[in-house]
Amino acid sequence: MFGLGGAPQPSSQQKLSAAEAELDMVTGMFNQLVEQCHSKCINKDYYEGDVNKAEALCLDRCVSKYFETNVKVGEDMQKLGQSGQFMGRK
Amino acid sequence: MFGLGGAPQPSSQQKLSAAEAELDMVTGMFNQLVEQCHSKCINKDYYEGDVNKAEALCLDRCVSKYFETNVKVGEDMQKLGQSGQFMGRK
Amino acid sequence: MFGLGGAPQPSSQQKLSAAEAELDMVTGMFNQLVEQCHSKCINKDYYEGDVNKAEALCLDRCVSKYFETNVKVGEDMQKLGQSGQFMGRK
Amino acid sequence: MDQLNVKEQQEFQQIVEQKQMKDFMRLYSNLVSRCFEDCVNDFTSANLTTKESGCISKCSEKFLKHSERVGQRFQEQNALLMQNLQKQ
Amino acid sequence: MDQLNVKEQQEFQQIVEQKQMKDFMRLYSNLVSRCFEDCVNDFTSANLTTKESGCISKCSEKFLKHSERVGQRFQEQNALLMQNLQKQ
Amino acid sequence: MDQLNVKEQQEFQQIVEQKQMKDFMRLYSNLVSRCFEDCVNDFTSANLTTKESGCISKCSEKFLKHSERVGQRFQEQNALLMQNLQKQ
Repeated sequence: MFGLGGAPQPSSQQKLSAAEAELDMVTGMFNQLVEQCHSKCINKDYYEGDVNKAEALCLDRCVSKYFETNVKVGEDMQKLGQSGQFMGRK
Repeated sequence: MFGLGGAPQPSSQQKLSAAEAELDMVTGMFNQLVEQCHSKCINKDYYEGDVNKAEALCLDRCVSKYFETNVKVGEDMQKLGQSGQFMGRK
Repeated sequence: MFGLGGAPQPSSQQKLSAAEAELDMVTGMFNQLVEQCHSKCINKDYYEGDVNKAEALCLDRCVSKYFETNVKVGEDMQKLGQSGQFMGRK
Repeated sequence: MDQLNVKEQQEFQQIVEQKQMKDFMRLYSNLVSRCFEDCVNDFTSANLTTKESGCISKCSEKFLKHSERVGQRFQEQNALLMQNLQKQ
Repeated sequence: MDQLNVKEQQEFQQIVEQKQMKDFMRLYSNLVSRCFEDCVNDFTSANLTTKESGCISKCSEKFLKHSERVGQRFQEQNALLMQNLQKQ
Repeated sequence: MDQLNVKEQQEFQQIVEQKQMKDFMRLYSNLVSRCFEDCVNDFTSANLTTKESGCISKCSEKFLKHSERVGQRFQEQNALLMQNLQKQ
């Protein structure tokens, strides 16, 4: 999803591991998105089983802003890495 | 636990994977139950190391209600699936 | 980390599994430490991108107290195990 | 993602299927936990009250519809993101 | 669950044992995290106070007794559920 | 930890590298989730406001610096703990 991957001739095992890690990240991101937008947009009184119009509109914007946040965090991390301000966690 | 499984002649690997997934689900459910009932029933002032009588009674009912909730959610999901109101997540 | 391991002649697979479980525990503990000390010490108004002096001091003490808690919980569990007050979860 | 050959794609497909089973189980048990948390707060009896039972039904229906909608938007945004990455 | 043959049962038993080790470690680190969260709130020194230390002991003892009781009820309810499923 | 021989150490190194990739991805998506939670609360438009955008930058920078500091202290304390265990 973010152009990960790298060594010139990776083995089958490495490619599968990378693909699996990528799938896990996309799934993980989706799950966090579902949680965050539920907590930001959904009324927890449960008068109704439907997602109402106001909630639906909020959800659409929530997903859009979440993706923008995702891209922004990626850009910020790159800048921090290049500026040498952050040395890497390990 | 919920009668999962399926294809007529599954391989050893598939059967083990299914058994492992089932074990993970039961364990996961137990862990969530422990969390939920702790947050609903246990006084966090920690005057004492014992679970007192009121807490113990609350815990017993909490587990019972959690199982009932589990069965109810399963039934509701089946109904929603059959009525075609919910299309499946993927 | 806590002197786990055991059977006289473990197989390669068992040794790797144990080492992996140990790594997972240390990583898991580190992640929980990061969460806990963030919630105890870091101001979430985000006026600044830096960790200020008061926050840094709080973090250092937080890590120290977390390790002390870790050791204490280990000792308490051993005492409870020996006194037979707690039968083991499984 | 590095390109996978046919054999690798098949193996990957198996991994995906195993994960989908786990995902479904996770969805299910999270649904139970979430709706229990939001709807059940009376421990004077060992059985669900009518009110709690109704709340649980609406809670799970609403969560499923919620995650369906979020899933649709997620796919759209993901497709957009992929397009933009390929233009670069 | 599909029926497992003897060899499969042995393999499954190994998986179960590995998971139990992980479960124990998870229990342990969750206990540390939970009791730290509930008991430690004073960061004017780098060592636990007597009060915090006592709170941590009671917190972990109580959580272990709590999860033991929940575990007993869980097994009872699970057995009941299995019986009901087999009657159907 | 039981002693690992050279071959086992190599296998273990591979496991460690795979986990580091996963750890990085987890850090990344947790950063997104945390900063979204703390900074984004206005859903009258589909785009981030200037204020939200600034908040997100500071939030991620601060979290990375925070976890770097915690990591340093963690290693020091861990080394101390290991020394004490070996003395016993």
